[in-house]
Parts: sequence; C-alpha cells; structure tokens
Amino acid sequence: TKSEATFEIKPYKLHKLEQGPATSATLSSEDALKMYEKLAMLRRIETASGNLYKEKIIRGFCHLYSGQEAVAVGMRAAMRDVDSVITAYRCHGWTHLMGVSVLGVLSELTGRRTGCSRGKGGSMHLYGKNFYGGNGIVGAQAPLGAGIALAHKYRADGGVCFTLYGDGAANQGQLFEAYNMAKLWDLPCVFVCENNGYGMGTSVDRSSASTDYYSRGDYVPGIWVDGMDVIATREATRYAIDYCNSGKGPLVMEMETYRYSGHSMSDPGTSYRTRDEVQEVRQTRDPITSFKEKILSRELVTPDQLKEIDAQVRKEVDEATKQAKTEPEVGVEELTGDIYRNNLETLIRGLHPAAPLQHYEVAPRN
Amino acid sequence: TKSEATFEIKPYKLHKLEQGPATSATLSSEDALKMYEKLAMLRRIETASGNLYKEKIIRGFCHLYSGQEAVAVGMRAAMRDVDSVITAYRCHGWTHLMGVSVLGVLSELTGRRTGCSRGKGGSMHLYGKNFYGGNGIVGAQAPLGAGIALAHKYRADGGVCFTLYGDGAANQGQLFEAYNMAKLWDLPCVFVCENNGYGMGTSVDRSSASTDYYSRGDYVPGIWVDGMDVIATREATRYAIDYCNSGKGPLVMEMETYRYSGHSMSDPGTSYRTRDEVQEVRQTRDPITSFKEKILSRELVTPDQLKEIDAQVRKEVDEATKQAKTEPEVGVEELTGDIYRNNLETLIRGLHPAAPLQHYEVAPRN
Amino acid sequence: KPVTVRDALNQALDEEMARDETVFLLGEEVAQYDGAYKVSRGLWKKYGDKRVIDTPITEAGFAGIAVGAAFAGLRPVCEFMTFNFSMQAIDHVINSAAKTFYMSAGAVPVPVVFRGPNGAAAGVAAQHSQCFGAWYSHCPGLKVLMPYSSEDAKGLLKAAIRDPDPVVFLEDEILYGVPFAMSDEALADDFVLPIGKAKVERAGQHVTLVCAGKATDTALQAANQLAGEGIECEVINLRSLRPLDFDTIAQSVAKTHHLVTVEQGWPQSGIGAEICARVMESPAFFELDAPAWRVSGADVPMPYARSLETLALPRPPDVAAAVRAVLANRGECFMHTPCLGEGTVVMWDSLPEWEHTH
Amino acid sequence: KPVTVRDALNQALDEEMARDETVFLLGEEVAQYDGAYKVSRGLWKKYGDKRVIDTPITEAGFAGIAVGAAFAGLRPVCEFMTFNFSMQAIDHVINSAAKTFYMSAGAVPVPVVFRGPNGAAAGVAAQHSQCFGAWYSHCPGLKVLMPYSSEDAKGLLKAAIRDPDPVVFLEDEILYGVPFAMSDEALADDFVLPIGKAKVERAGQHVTLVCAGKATDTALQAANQLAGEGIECEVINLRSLRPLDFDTIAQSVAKTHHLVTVEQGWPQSGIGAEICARVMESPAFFELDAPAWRVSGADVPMPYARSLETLALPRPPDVAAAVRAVLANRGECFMHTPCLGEGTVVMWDSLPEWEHTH
Ligand SMILES: Cc1ncc(C[n+]2csc(CCOP(=O)(O)OP(=O)(O)O)c2C)c(N)n1
Ligand SMILES: Cc1ncc(C[n+]2csc(CCOP(=O)(O)OP(=O)(O)O)c2C)c(N)n1
Ligand SMILES: [Mg+2]
Ligand SMILES: [Mg+2]
Repeated sequence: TKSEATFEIKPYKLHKLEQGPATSATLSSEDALKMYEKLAMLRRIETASGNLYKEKIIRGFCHLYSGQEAVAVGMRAAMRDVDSVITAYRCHGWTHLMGVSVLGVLSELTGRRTGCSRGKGGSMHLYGKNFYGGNGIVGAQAPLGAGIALAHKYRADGGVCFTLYGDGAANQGQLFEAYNMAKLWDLPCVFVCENNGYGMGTSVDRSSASTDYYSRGDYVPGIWVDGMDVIATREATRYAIDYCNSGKGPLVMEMETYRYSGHSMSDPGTSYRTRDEVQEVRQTRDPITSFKEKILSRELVTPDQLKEIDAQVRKEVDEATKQAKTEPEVGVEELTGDIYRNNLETLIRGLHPAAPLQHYEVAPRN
Repeated sequence: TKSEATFEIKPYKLHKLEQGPATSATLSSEDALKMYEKLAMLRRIETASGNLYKEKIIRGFCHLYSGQEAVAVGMRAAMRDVDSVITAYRCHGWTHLMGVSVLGVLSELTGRRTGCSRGKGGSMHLYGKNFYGGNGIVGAQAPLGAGIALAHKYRADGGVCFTLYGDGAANQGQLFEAYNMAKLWDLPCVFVCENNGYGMGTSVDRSSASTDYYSRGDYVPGIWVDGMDVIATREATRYAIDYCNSGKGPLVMEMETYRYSGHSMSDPGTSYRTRDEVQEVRQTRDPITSFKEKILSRELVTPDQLKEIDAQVRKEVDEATKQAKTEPEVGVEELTGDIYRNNLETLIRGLHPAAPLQHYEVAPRN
Repeated sequence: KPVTVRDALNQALDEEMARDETVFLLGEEVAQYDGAYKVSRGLWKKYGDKRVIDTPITEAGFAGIAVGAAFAGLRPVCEFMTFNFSMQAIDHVINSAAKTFYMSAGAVPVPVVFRGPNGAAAGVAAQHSQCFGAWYSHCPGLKVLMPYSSEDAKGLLKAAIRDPDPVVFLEDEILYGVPFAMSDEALADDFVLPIGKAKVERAGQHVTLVCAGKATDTALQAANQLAGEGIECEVINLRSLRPLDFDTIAQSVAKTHHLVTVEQGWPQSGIGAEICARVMESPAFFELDAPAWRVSGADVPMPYARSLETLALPRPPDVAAAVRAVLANRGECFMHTPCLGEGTVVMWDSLPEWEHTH
Repeated sequence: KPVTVRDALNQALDEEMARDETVFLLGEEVAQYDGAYKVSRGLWKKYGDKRVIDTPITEAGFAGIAVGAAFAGLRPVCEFMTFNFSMQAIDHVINSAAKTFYMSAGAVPVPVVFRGPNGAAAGVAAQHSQCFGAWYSHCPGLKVLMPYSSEDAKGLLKAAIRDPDPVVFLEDEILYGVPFAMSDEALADDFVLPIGKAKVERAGQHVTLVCAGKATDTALQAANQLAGEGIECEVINLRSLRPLDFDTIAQSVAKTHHLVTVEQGWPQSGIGAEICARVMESPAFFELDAPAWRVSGADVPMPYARSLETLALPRPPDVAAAVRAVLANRGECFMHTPCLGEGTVVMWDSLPEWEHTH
C-alpha cells in the first residue's frame, strides 16, 4: 500500500469569502484507516440502535445518523482537544466520537446505569467531555453553542465551538439571533447546518424560502461542503478552525448529506420521498462505500485491513449491545439523583404527601 | 399657486429587485396640504403627549414619534382602505392616521374613558379599524403582521398588511421566522423597518451585524427609502402595494429616519448620542421643515395656507388635550370589563375570597 | 361505538372546518404528513393547501401568524407538535393572544385555538414531558381545556373552535390511540360540550377525586381498585382548567367529605394546589372530614429510564394510597405524627407497567 | 445605613465580579447605558466589554448564550430588562437551564442567574406587568428567589451567583429606589444569605402573613394598621419561592393559628395556592383555627388607568380585610353563609394611592 494519496474535493461554494478551503487534500494510510473505522463504527452503532428499538428495548424517540457519518467523522478528524461540540437529538455518533464508549452510548439508549447519562437522558440527551449534547428542542442548541464559543473566547483558550443543526432548524429565529451576536462579538463559533434534505416529513424547499443554507447567515460568511465526503468535511473543518482562530468571528458551514432512515424510528420515512431516492443515494453517494472505494483504488489500504476493521467494529458493538441489554437500570433512588448540584430542598416531594424522597448526589462534586 | 409639481426622490437602494419605485413623483397642491396637515398633526400630538407626561398625567411608558412622521404619513397617503397596519409601541401617530380621533389617542394616554382602549391599554396599546396596535413586545408584531397578511390572502380581499418594526427589533428571531413563512406562502406583507438609528441606548452598529436592514430579509427583496421624505415614503409604499398585490409575496422596506426624543420619556436621550447630532438632523433633515420648504418653493401652497393649518392643528390638539385631562377614568367595574368576549367564569376573582367581581361586557358583541 | 381520541379530534376538526370557512389548521407536519400523531389525518387531502398549512419548525413565528390571523377575523387552529414547543411561542399565547381583547377594550377579539399533546408521553425524557396545565390556567384571558375521553375531545375541541376567545387545548399523546365508547349524540356533528363544566365520571360517596386528562384514567383505575375495598370514589373529570368548575367539586365534597386531587404535572403551584386553596376559601372546607391531599407528578424533571419514569408519574396505587391515607386521617395522623418525617424515603419494590382501563 | 435596593444589587454584582473572574453580566443596555433601571451602574466602566456585555434585543438568543456559557463553566448573570421578556427565552430557562444537570446525570452543571424586574411596575399595562413567581417556582431544577429589602437583594443575589444551579432572581422595579437600613454585617463583602430560608420580618401572635418581594411591603403596612386594632401579625418574607421554607411557615402557624398569604401575581395556581395546599397536607393544618386565605392580584390582565390598576393589586387595606375575615371566621362564616354569594360585586369608593413604608 501507499503511505499517502491526494484527493480532489467537490468544489466548495462560498458566501462572502474570497478563498475557501483547499480543494484537494492528502490522506495518509493511517488516517484513512482511522476514518474508515469511525465511519463503520457510527453506522454500526445506529444499526444496533435501530434493532434495540425494534426489540422495544429503546423507548421514546430514537433518531439515527446513518447516511450522515462523513459529517461528524471528517469534522472530528480535524478538531483539536480544545474544541467543543453541541448538536441536536441525532447525537449517538457524535457522543462516541467525543470520547464516550460504545457501551456508554448504547446503554444510555437502553436506559441503563452504564449509560453516559445513567439512563436519565435517553437517546437525545448524551454528553461527554467538551460535548454539550444532544438537545431535544429544535434550534435551541444554536445560541447555546454561541455561548460555549463565548466561553472559549472569554478564556482565550483558542477553542472553537461547532454548533450543529438541521435544515429544518435552519429557519428557527434563535439561530438568526445567535448569528447576529456571534458576528457582533466575533465569537469562535462554526454554525454547521447538516442539510439532509428533510426536517421530519418536510423537504427543504417546503420549509425554507432559501435552501442555500451556507448563505443564510447573511453577514456571516459561509461554505457549502459535500457532506458525504469525509475528506471534504475534514478539510472544511480545518479551514473553519483557522478562520475562527484568526479572530474573524463565526462561520456557517452547510454540509449536504442524507438520512437513510425515517426521521425517528416511528417514521417509516417513505411517505414524503421515494424508496428510489433513498436507494440512489445509497448507491451513488454513501459516505462509507464511496470512501472505501477511494482509499482502496488509491491503494492506501487493503481490502483485508478494512475487513478486519469491520469485524472489530462489529464485535465491539455486538458486545456493547449485549451488555446494554443486560445491565440493570439505575436504582430507583436516582429518581431524585442530581436534580441540583447543591440541593437545598429538605425533601423532594414525591407523588403525594406521604411519599417524600431524598435528594441524592450521584455525580462527583469535585 | 401651482396645481402640481414634480419632485426628485433620493435614490432608493434595491435588494434583489430589478426595478424600484419611481424616482420622481408628482404631488398635487391638495395632497401637499393634506400631507402637511398630517405631518403637523402627528408632531403636535407628540408635543402634547410629552407635556402630559411631564405633568404626570400620562403614566408608565410614553414613546414619541417626533422625527419619524414622514414614514407614517407617506405610507398612509398611499394606502387603501383594505390595507392594514401593525406596529410597535411608538404608535400614537399611526393610530390617528388610521382613523382614531386626536381625543381617542390622547385620552387613552391619560387613561380616560374616551380613550380608544378606554384607558385599559395606555400608550402602547392603541387600536383602530384595520389597525392592530400598538405592541409592547419588541418584534412580536412581525409574525402577527404576517398573520394579518395571511388573512388578506385567505379572504382574497386584495389587502396588504404593513408590519412596522425598529432597527432594534430587526434582530429578533421571530422576524426571520416571519420572513421565511411570508416568502414561502407569498403573503402580502410589507415588513417596514423604521431605522431611527437607535434601539433605546444602542446604536444600530452595536445591535446589528448588518445595518443594511433592507437586505436582511435575504430571499425577501428589499428597498431602502429616505424615511425623512414623505414623498419618497409615499412612492415606495405605492410600489410595495403593487408588488404584493401582483402575488410576488413579501417585501422589506427600510425607512431611514430619526427620533428626536429619548427612547421613552424617562430617557433624556443624550448619553448615547450628542446634542449636536440631534440638532443637525433637525436642521437638515426634519421631515416637516423639509417638506414645507419643498412645497413652498415650488409654489404648491402658500405660507398662509400652512399657517392656517398650523393654527387648526394646534387648536384641535389643544382642545383634545384639555378634554383628555378632564375626562373621568372608566368606572371601576371595568376592571373586569371585556376580559373575555364570551365570559364563562361565574365570578372573576378579586383580591381575596371576599371580593369577587362580575365580568362586564362593555364592547358591543356584534 | 368505540372511537379513539385521535379520531374524535379529527372529527371535530373536520366538522368545524366544514361548518365555517374561516377555520383553518396550521402547524408542523399537519398537512402532507397527516400530523405527527395523525390527528389531522385526511384533512389536507380534503381541504387543501389553503386550510391545512404545513409550517416550518418556527413556533414563535407560526403561533404569531395564527394570532395575527385571528386578530383579522379568521379562526386558526394552531397545532403544537407537542406543548413543550409552545415555550418558544409562549409570548404569543400570553401577550398577544390572552391579553389583547382586554387591552383593546374589546376591540380586537382573538378566536384562536392552540392545541397538541401535553405532558408526559412514554420514554421521551425531560424536555418532552412537561405539563403546561398549571402555567396556562394561571393566566386570565385564556380558556384552558384538558379533555380525557373521546367525547371530551370532540365536544370540547368543537367548543374551543367556536369560542371567540383564545383557547389552550391540552391533549395527551398516550390517550390518542385509546378507544372510548361514544354515544350517537356525541357522534352527531352538532355535538358541542360546554366550556367550564366538569363531568362526574363516576359517582361515589366516600371520597372525591378531582382530575383531568390522563390523570382521569389513573383516578378511575384507583376507584375501581378501591371499590374492591368498599371505598366508593366520586371521580370528577374537570375538562376545563380555566374556568375551573369549582361548584361541581364543592357539591361532591359536600357529599363525600373527603378530597384528593390527581394530576400528572409537577406539584408546586399546580392544579391540585389551586383546588386545595379554593376549598380552604369556600364553604366546602367545612364539609371536609379530613384535609385534602394532592397526588401529582414527582417534583423532578422527567427521567428517561422506564423504572424511573414509572416512579415520576402517579399510578392507581399511588392514588389509592393517598385516598386511604386521607380517609384514615380524620386528623389523627396529622395531629400526632409528622407525615413528612425527615429521611423518610419510600422505596418501591414492585413497578407494575401502566395499563389503561380501555 | 440606608441603601436602596438598586444599590444593594449593584454592590452584589460588583463584589461577585471582583471575587470571581468567571462572573459576567449580559443583557440589553446593561453596559454603556448602565442598565435600563441603572442596576448595573458603573460596572461597564469598571470591568469593561469582556465582563459587562450589551446585547441586541434578542432574548432567546442571549439567554441561550448565557446558558451555553454556563455549560462551559462560566457564571453568567443574564439580565432581562423585565421578566415579561423572559417569555421569549423561557425555553432556555426551563429546557436548557433547569433540566440539563438532571438529564446529564450531573455531568453538566448550569451556574447561571437570570435576573431583572418582575411583576407590576406603575402604569405599564398588561404586557409589562406579569409576575412569574408561580411559573418558575413550578419547575424543579430551578431555584427561585424573590428579594424584598436591600439586605435580601444583596445577600440573595450574591448567593445566587455563587450557587452552582440555575437561579431565577425576581426583582421589583418599584422597590429599586426604596432605601432600607443595612447592617454593617450586610454591607460587608462576605455577606451572603442562605437560599431557601424565609425571614420573619415582624413577630406576632394572632395571624401569620406569608409574602415575598413587594407584597412584603403590603403585608407589613397591613400589619401596622392591624396592630392599631390589637391584631398582631407575624410577617414572613419568603425570600425564596423554590425551595420554599415551609418549616418557618408551619412554626408560625403553630403559634398564630391563622394564615393569610399575600402575593401580587394572579391567584390561580399561584404562590398562595401552593402554601395553602402544603398547609392542608401537613400537621400545620391542625394548628389552624380558621381556614387560610389568599390575597393576590386580581384575576385580570393589568389595566393601564390608575384607578383600575390600583384595584388590580392588593393594598394594605385588602390584606387587613382578609385578616379580619380570617380571624372572624372561626368557622362560623363559612359554615353558615356562602362568602362567594353570586352577584356580590364589591365596589370601592375610596382609592388611596399606594405608598410604601420607607
Ligand atoms: C422547537 C421544536 N419544535 C418541534 C420539534 C419536533 N421535531 C423534532 S426533530 C424535527 C425535525 C427537525 O429537522 P432538521 O432540523 O432538518 O433535523 P434532522 O431531523 O433532519 O436531523 C421536529 C419538527 C422539536 N423537537 N422542537
Ligand atoms: C422582547 C422585548 N425586549 C425588550 C423590550 C424593551 N424595549 C422596549 S423598546 C426597546 C428598543 C427597541 O428599539 P427599536 O426596535 O429600534 O425601536 P424604536 O424604539 O427605535 O422605535 C426595548 C429594548 C421589549 N419591550 N420587548
Ligand atoms: Mg434535516
Ligand atoms: Mg430604533
């Protein structure tokens, strides 16, 4: 195999920018393997999640990321330890990329004590180091992310906050409020619009008077990125970090991508788009298949290496899945665990006056 | 005097429009007199309001429109009976232009029964036919106006809704939500940004990452208009009505104007701008003085005609002011008047259990 | 004939749209997708783009548009996909809708209905499980309804749409699929229930249970259970939180002399709190043989895990326990032993899944 | 030494900003304009752009930014110009701030303070006069404070800023300019009041008045008035609405055997409702010699005109009237004559202007 190769990237579209990210990028064989592994892992986690949901072990909502992996994996590959991320409810993959084990993710979905939120948050509310969720309220993460960026600037730690939202969320007013303040105050915030074509059953052209999400920040410069190409998302993210770090303020990145599953597990995802459409994306633009072809054809990796990764990933996720099913839920006393960091209620009221509860401090209080 | 004259208008700036309003306009001497009268009336109402406030007869907030009269008067001159208006709290002038008597306005400010809201709304909450307020919540009128426009379209009555907001309000998220839906659904809504340079003590450049308010609608076309020139605002409004009526959907109009007083009566309005700045606008751009000069120099009107109008206006406002001071407040029973159009509460709870109140239907129920 | 709550709501919308041209529905996914919870199924096909409008995910915007359209004389029905998202639009519900008729001295009526599922569904965690009954019913200018059965759903939604005032209509996702018998009368297209009147769902002479929405189911199940012990509960389904039909409660208390309120929302300044306070302030108080108690959701954000979630919401045994305590406590318990003894942590050993009676 | 509430708040902000680099203030007009109500006077000059930040008029946005900054470990103090505008941002107060620590199982603390004037000022009408005490205190995960005096303001705001949980801090515009004597201890820069503890403002043995914020002033004036009639009121200033210091209330009731609550907000599911319900459910109930009553704002949107506004908020004579009624009603009134007789419309003939005791 070769030690590295250079790839052309589908042209970026630029808004109020003179110069965009590099349109070709070099990938080492080592990086190729790592990125492939992450892509495969994210896909596998979602397959497992889907199955657990069908087995009725995951409850409530469950939003899968399959099809969109290249966005997160490419971004993460470019990010530094100091950077932070906040996203919406489609957050299983990001949580893992930000350092939470597969078990930590899956057993949160199954609501077990080994879950990264001890089963109290569920699928939409996962957190990790420098990873501020998982948010169930469409658009709410936009100003939250700007606030995290403000903290980076306040501390002058050089970090950038990546604030991800969907094409549906892209119309939320608070996003425009966040754009404005981020620009006024030059916050190191990258607003990343994952345009997967739909917000629930509504296609982008029915939700958005302009579907050029990269230009919706108006006075905030923007880039359109092929979100199915992990090399493109990585390069764009490098560029974004440089941009923000040079004190220029915020940036919008539109990542054009696709979601294979329905909006959540209860949506078959077939009434507002054709099966053919989904099939076509799978066959022509799948972020994993296309990356695999690229790195194989350029001899960065061997088929055997990839097979081995596939097997490892499968094994790790299978084991985690098994454990996520068998772990117990947290003890009932944690109903009142960590409502407050510094609880001052004598007793927490339960269901009626004769059922008072005590507050528990479960998380360590440094 | 001449029967009409043609005036050049300061060039409009256009956003996503090929063709703007006419850059010259003809004014008849009759229209000139009418418009002068309205301008003088609006100024005079505000002078009276300011005095009533200083006499402590107007309570709470009181936001004066002095300096901005050309916006409302020019717009109103172009509007048809079927059109509607909603604005913010700086609404005394608009209320009068939409058909409420001077007494109806002033005695609302003094909280008397002859007030157009019977003293229950006060300075920020005036209403009239096709005039939906008066709103105390910055930005809230934006979607409300889009909703009124939706009703015009729903009924296919050919009406257009003019939705006015300030430069400060121009950053509110719900405005962008309203832009988007208005554009998606082609609502006959004209979003009118009255850029008077400040939102309370914050100048436009400190509140807005882009101060080109006419282009902030992105995919909604926009026009910048000299808001100190009543001929310009009239022409632009004619254009806007045509535009919306031809089914093209919403439009943004930025009216560049100025407010002479502080934000409200409690703000001296001098800490965030110089007295010189205010003086300079008064001397060079005052909407009344400049209009007066124009129509006099072109001999559309005589100095005597204007003096007579001034005297009439003064008399009408003085009389109304006097009455607005002496009218009684509404009866105490109206504390519980018109909470509901169809009240279903047996009794309205008063301040404690032994002080129940009856609901009163005061407004006619068709 | 059994009709689900979902179908009853759908009927109400359909009938009112047919009856009045000015009625229209807007919200996220209400048209082409037939509603996130399929409440508006078929309406877009039947009434078209003009009257069933899919909106972007911009609650402040479309709630404001609904209110503006109501100002201008239309009768919008504004669906919140769930009421949790109404927080983004709550300024329009309160400041634009509830207060305008009063502020305008009756010049601008606001005939808008805000509806959608409210409170806890199953396994959707803290951000998606809040009950807004107490918040909205706190505010004058609004009418606030909380239907339980299919008959409630249909009759009250029709009343809400016809009403000239702003109405907040709090549904329950878990009840959508539950079938309830509906009388021929209720199936007719002129069936409208009065706003502000409670319904006695079950007569009984030992204790009054006051509830609304899904808590009615919990109360009825508890009543069944208690009947086996010889305790007959009178179950009052409030239907309307504002106006609150206190007369019906007072009459019942005059008969049973005991009162327990049941709600799913948080306790503090909740619906039960209001009822207890009104009892205190009224002659009904002297009819009580024991203090009234509230059964409510636990005072915690809603957890995701099933075992915890189960403990966060009142179940029939919790209501039964409260009833027994109230019936036992003709003062003695209270007089002599503090019930809220410090450190008394109740542990549950069995966690039966919630099953409704239908 | 007399210090106004405004100055006390200013001191608290100043001292905490000096003490902790991570504390910063943001909101509309807080910096260059010194605050719409001048609470932050001088702080921008002293601490500069980084720590005192003027925001655009975008509440959802800057409240979200405040919460995000708190996620990331800063300690933002987010000023709402008035709490009325917090409705535009309430989703961030509740869903982003109050619930995140729980949802994250303690991984993400949210040390943010939301503060600003709450409730009715004078002559600002319905959209600018709402009290949010009941709404916010309904929600677990929040701490909700409502200071009355300068000592309260300073000690509680400092406690709120130091607290690791989200705090809603409800001030009162009308009190800003009122001077209160402050002890040397309270003037010192290490003065912090405990959150969750009420203060007995005045001892008395005949009736307990429970209040918070500006209602405390009303209650104290009523107490003065009643003292002249030989009725000694014990006035409890709650200071904190969540946690609610029920122990202090219960102890007082055990002494006075009578209870009246006083608040400025709307009655239904208000603060008084919660207190009445807790009394019902606790041993304190059996200490009562008469039912407890609530005095509250009238159940109407706030009117503008002075005469109507005066009637919409409780004044000392209203509290006094309620106290007399409660003391008189050792059951008899309630037992025999309905107090809420239909059609009983109370008419006021004299409308004294509100005057505070300081
Ligand atoms: C404020 C709010 N409104 C509505 C919803 C319901 N909802 C959840 S996800 C979603 C669609 C969002 O679409 P998009 O932003 O494109 O993200 P995607 O699901 O495609 O990743 C909706 C409407 C919500 N969670 N929050
Ligand atoms: C949501 C909201 N936030 C804050 C305020 C307080 N406020 C009233 S007017 C105003 C300034 C608005 O400025 P602008 O939109 O430019 O209008 P102008 O006063 O200049 O006419 C502010 C901050 C409010 N009323 N509503
Ligand atoms: Mg999407
Ligand atoms: Mg302005």
